[in-house]
Amino acid sequence: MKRRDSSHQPQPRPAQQHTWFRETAAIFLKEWRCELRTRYALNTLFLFAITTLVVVSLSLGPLGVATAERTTVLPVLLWVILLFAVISGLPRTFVHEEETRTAIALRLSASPTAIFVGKSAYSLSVVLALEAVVTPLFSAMMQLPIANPGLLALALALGGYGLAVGGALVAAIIAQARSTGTLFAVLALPILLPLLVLAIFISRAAIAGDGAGDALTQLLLYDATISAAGLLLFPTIWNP
Amino acid sequence: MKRRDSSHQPQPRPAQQHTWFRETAAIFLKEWRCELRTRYALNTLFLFAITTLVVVSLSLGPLGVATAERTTVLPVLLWVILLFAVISGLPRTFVHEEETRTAIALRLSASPTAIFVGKSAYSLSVVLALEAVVTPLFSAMMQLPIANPGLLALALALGGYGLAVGGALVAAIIAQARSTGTLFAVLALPILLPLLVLAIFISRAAIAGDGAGDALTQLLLYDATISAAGLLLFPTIWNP
Amino acid sequence: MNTLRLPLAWLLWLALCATIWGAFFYAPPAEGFIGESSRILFFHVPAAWASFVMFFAAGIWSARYLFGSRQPRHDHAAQAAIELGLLLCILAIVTGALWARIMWGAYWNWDPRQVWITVALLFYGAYLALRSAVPDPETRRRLSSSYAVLGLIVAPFLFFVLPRMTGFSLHPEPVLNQQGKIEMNPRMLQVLLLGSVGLTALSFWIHNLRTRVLVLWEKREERAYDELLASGSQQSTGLNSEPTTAPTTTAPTAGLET
Amino acid sequence: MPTSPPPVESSITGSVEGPGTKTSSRSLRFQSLVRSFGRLPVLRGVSGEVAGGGTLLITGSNGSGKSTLLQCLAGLLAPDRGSIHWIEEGRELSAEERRQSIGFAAPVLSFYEPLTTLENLELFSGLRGVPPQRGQELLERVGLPLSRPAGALSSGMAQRLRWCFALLHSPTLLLLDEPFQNLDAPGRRVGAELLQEHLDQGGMAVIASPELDELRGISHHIRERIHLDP
Amino acid sequence: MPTSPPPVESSITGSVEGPGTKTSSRSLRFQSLVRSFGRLPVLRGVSGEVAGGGTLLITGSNGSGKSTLLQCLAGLLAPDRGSIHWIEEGRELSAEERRQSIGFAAPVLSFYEPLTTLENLELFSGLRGVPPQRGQELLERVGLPLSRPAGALSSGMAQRLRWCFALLHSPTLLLLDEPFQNLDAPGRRVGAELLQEHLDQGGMAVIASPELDELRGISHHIRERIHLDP
Ligand code: HEM
Ligand SMILES: Nc1ncnc2c1ncn2[C@@H]1O[C@H](COP(=O)(O)OP(=O)(O)OP(=O)(O)O)[C@@H](O)[C@H]1O
Ligand SMILES: Nc1ncnc2c1ncn2[C@@H]1O[C@H](COP(=O)(O)OP(=O)(O)OP(=O)(O)O)[C@@H](O)[C@H]1O
Ligand SMILES: [Mg+2]
Ligand SMILES: [Mg+2]
Repeated sequence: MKRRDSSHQPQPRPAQQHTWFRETAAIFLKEWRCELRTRYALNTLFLFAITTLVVVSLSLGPLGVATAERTTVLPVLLWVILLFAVISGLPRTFVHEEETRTAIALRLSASPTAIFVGKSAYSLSVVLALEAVVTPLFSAMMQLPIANPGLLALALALGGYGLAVGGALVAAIIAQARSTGTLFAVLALPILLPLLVLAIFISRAAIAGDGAGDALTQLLLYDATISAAGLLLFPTIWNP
Repeated sequence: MKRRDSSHQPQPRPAQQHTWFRETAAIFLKEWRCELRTRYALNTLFLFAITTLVVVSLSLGPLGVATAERTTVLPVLLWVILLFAVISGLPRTFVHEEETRTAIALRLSASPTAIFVGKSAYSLSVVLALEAVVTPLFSAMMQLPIANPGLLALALALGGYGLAVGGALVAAIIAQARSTGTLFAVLALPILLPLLVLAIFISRAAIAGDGAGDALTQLLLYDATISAAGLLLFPTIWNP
Repeated sequence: MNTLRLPLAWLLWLALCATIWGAFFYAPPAEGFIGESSRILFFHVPAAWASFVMFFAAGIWSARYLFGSRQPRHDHAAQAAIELGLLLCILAIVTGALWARIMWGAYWNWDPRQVWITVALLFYGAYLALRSAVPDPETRRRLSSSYAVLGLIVAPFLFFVLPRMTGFSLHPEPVLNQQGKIEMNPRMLQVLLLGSVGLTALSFWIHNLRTRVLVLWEKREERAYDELLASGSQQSTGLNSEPTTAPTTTAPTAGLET
Repeated sequence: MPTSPPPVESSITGSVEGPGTKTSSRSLRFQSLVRSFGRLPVLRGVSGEVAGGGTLLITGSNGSGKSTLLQCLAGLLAPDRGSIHWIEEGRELSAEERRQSIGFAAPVLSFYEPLTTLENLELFSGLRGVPPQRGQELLERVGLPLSRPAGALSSGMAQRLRWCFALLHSPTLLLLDEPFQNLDAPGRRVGAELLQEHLDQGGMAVIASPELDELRGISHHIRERIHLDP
Repeated sequence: MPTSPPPVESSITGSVEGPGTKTSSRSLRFQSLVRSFGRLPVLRGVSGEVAGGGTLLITGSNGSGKSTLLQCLAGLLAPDRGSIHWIEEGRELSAEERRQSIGFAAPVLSFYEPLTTLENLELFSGLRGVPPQRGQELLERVGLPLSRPAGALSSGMAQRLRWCFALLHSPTLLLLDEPFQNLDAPGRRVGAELLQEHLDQGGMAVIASPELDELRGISHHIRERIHLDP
């Protein structure tokens, strides 16, 4: 709605939905560029996946979990890993912009919506890449047969989406918390919690081979609401 | 040894061991002051810890794991949570200095040793605080009786010490690299992993109520060597 | 030294041939191992040992760089050693995995030995990741050397301490076990030692070559840099206001970036 | 550290028009802006006006609120009270339109250090829908290397990059906070030229600087001036 | 990015002595310093000298390497080649002693934003073993509020804080990179006074600035000058 009036403003500009997409793409590209500046950043991401995996599977593998426990415990660990990846990426999202004073240039140049969508898209791409690496390795390393791969993929996609968008929102909140100095962790908790519980539940169902039931629809609903909330709240958080 | 010659330099200065302690204390105080005003590290740390804690206990529940498995699985979960929480929060100690350009003033004003010790002390205090919050919660939520609390406390203390010091050292390294969020984990995890496993062993012994054996001495050894290495290496890492 | 080089090379070649021959014809198959599978021992163990030696040597070279006179070639040596160590480490893992397939039924079954050597692999893989993440050469040397020195502490833990104490392991006791007494068919032991020494020597030879290559690359860089210094006069500041001259001034600076 | 009690009344000598034709219908007017940080009053009813082709100078000692005022005008800070009217061809611009026609350069501005100068400008031109070669033109104009990481720039080079950022989308209002800091003589000259061109095209400029003599080279543009007392 | 072939020879008119007595035996001499960033040569054999009570000025266009040189002198950058000798009473100072007798102020310097000006200075005086009230004296001297967070300072106030940081431990060598940026007239005056006092006590100063006329107010101190060609 903000974007609408941008169409009839002084200097000539392309049609609005184009500008909207263009801005988002620019942000997305910027994030990746900054990340890939280190020559082997992708290898680093890969190493990251493996290392975390080894940590977990080592602490379970040789130290031993009965196969009976696997379907219960392993999905939890898988999602803990993903959550960890997202959260250790949080500072790069907004706090970094504030601290290195780049937020000002961004505020002046891009519309809040584009910023939010672009950044969420970036972390989504990272999470998905990570899932693509971690999950097969994980199931191979832990010798965890997956009864219903399709369902698992769906759970990963939806859960990853929720993590990315929710993470971006949490990052924005924390960036605020920086200035106000309050402990916002507790506030961010309800954003991530239901998501993870649902995702874990579905993953389990996928591994065990029984139906996910309405958890799937709930996860979908959650994703939708978190996206809406993000788009709605972010401008108010981002703008003075 | 660097400090020694500082005694006979132009302007008069107090005796050296005093200066050493004074500097360390100043750094430690500074860290806490800044942190308590921005609450950034605390936010991420507790966000991750609490979230995973609740997720784990919700999706495993006290009944999720067969009682036989609990002493095996639960300590692993506890330490994985602690490790990841620390890793997602700690790198700030040094990266932040470089990114906000305060490292220069620090380089000019303090001796490397003081900086390293001060910051490690700060990290240690944060880690211990985290453990103090997480562990009781965890054992309560998972209804995990602890046969030998003293030993568990010892494991937490020694393990936490290793996490803090090792983490600070690696943080100092990546602070000068183009540090992407993932690089820290990649460097730190392999170093912290032996620590983790030893700590898990001892925690298990504590929970089950049997002796820790030589794991304790090995953990001590590891802590000692890491500290020594830190004191030895940090000046070369910190100074150009 | 140069006069010795050729005979030494021949000696090494002979030793390696002898190992291969001995592995299959001289040493008897160890009892307690399925079929002839035990013969892989003579390649598996030396690889593992050599990789550890390489990692350790890398740590020492890095220490020499840091606490010595900061000569880049020491850092190059460390880098080469770690690259080589990683290669040998992978060899040990692969041979071990093949063996495990026969002995324990699966290529990968979270045996502590497997886990910890994998962690070692990750540790030194991270070393390369770190190198790639630091743009300024001087800083890169400093940081990566410090990390490699850290390896002096971590590697022994990963190779020797932890695999021994981390719970139950299928993996055989080391030749020199805790009691320090050698329990192994003397013929096997001879071949094993010969192989270990041979492979280690070979590794150092390759390492020497690799290091020299790295040093040469550095030299090439420096020559280009000195030419840059010499040819500086043609370049103007790149900070002048005339748009006409700007392109010519920015072009070379663009070339300078690495 | 403003301390003297009475609110400062701005001394405006009527809005002045520069050369150029399309300037007539463009003006920025802000009235009795009030902004305080916590319990520290910084802007206490500042008013001013500038029209197309004109330049408004804001002086005042350190901490008198120049940058704060500029940030309010740029929409980076919300004033506590007071109004800002920006009229183009008799129509008031929306906040979003303002954002897109403001060029802002200030000491607080900094860029993505891993990215090169050109990549930085390409990012912003991408965000603003400007053809990417515009960035390169500007860089060559101010004489910056294209492929130097922004984090590796010297202070004067960084200031040049700020100029490029401000002018990238050829804005109609230029907000310059200490535009010449860290610049050497050639740098000042380019800056003055760029400002001249901006004004000739009927753009408006608001320039803040603690001392007037910082602005040698462009002082002839200045017809209006607000002096902020701390 | 200076690139002209022959090492720039500094035009030193012999080391000059200021007033004061204990100056005689103090001198800083750096010879043919070389430093490059990656494959970008910045310093190509710069030499210079300054003695107690004397001031060495370093000029050069933006990007000519002034700040780089100062950072090498401050021990913040390791030069690729070349030597730096600092003699006190005929004895060469160790790296650690240098660190403790150098005062450094530069645009790259910044402080802990959550902490107030006073807390920042207290931190550094704590680190350097200076009585804490010294910080307060300096703040009042340059006219900064004591309890304002460093992150809330205006550009000129931040520059004042840099001066305080540099002078906190009354160093014997003062390295000032663009010391007067963003300062208003009173600020410049205080800066000039502080420099004067430093020199009168036999201290040495190295000052970098792209333009000489930035330094009005202290130019009379300058007897030696190095001009870096880019
Ligand atoms: C992927 C699987 C394996 C890995 C990663 C591995 C790794 C290693 C390593 C690192 C060493 C030398 C370090 C040390 O001696 O402590 C070693 C030695 C040895 N391995 Fe393995 N191994 C694997 C599988 C096996 C299997 C399946 C067997 C035979 C059943 C085996 C038999 C031995 C023996 C006899 C030694 C010599 C003991 C000594 O003197 O150290 N390994 N292995
Ligand atoms: N975020 C903030 N929080 C609190 N106070 C602030 C903040 N930003 C600025 N101030 C205060 O507002 C006053 C004006 O700041 P401003 O940056 O506008 O001054 P200025 O006129 O730009 O001074 P200078 O010439 O030094 O740039 C200063 O006293 C400053 O301390
Ligand atoms: N960390 C770095 N990496 C790469 N290049 C750098 C780095 N720091 C500085 N440079 C380059 O070195 C050159 C000199 O920088 P320096 O800051 O010394 O210039 P300066 O003389 O201080 O210029 P100014 O007057 O603008 O401050 C510049 O071209 C700059 O791009
Ligand atoms: Mg200002
Ligand atoms: Mg400079």
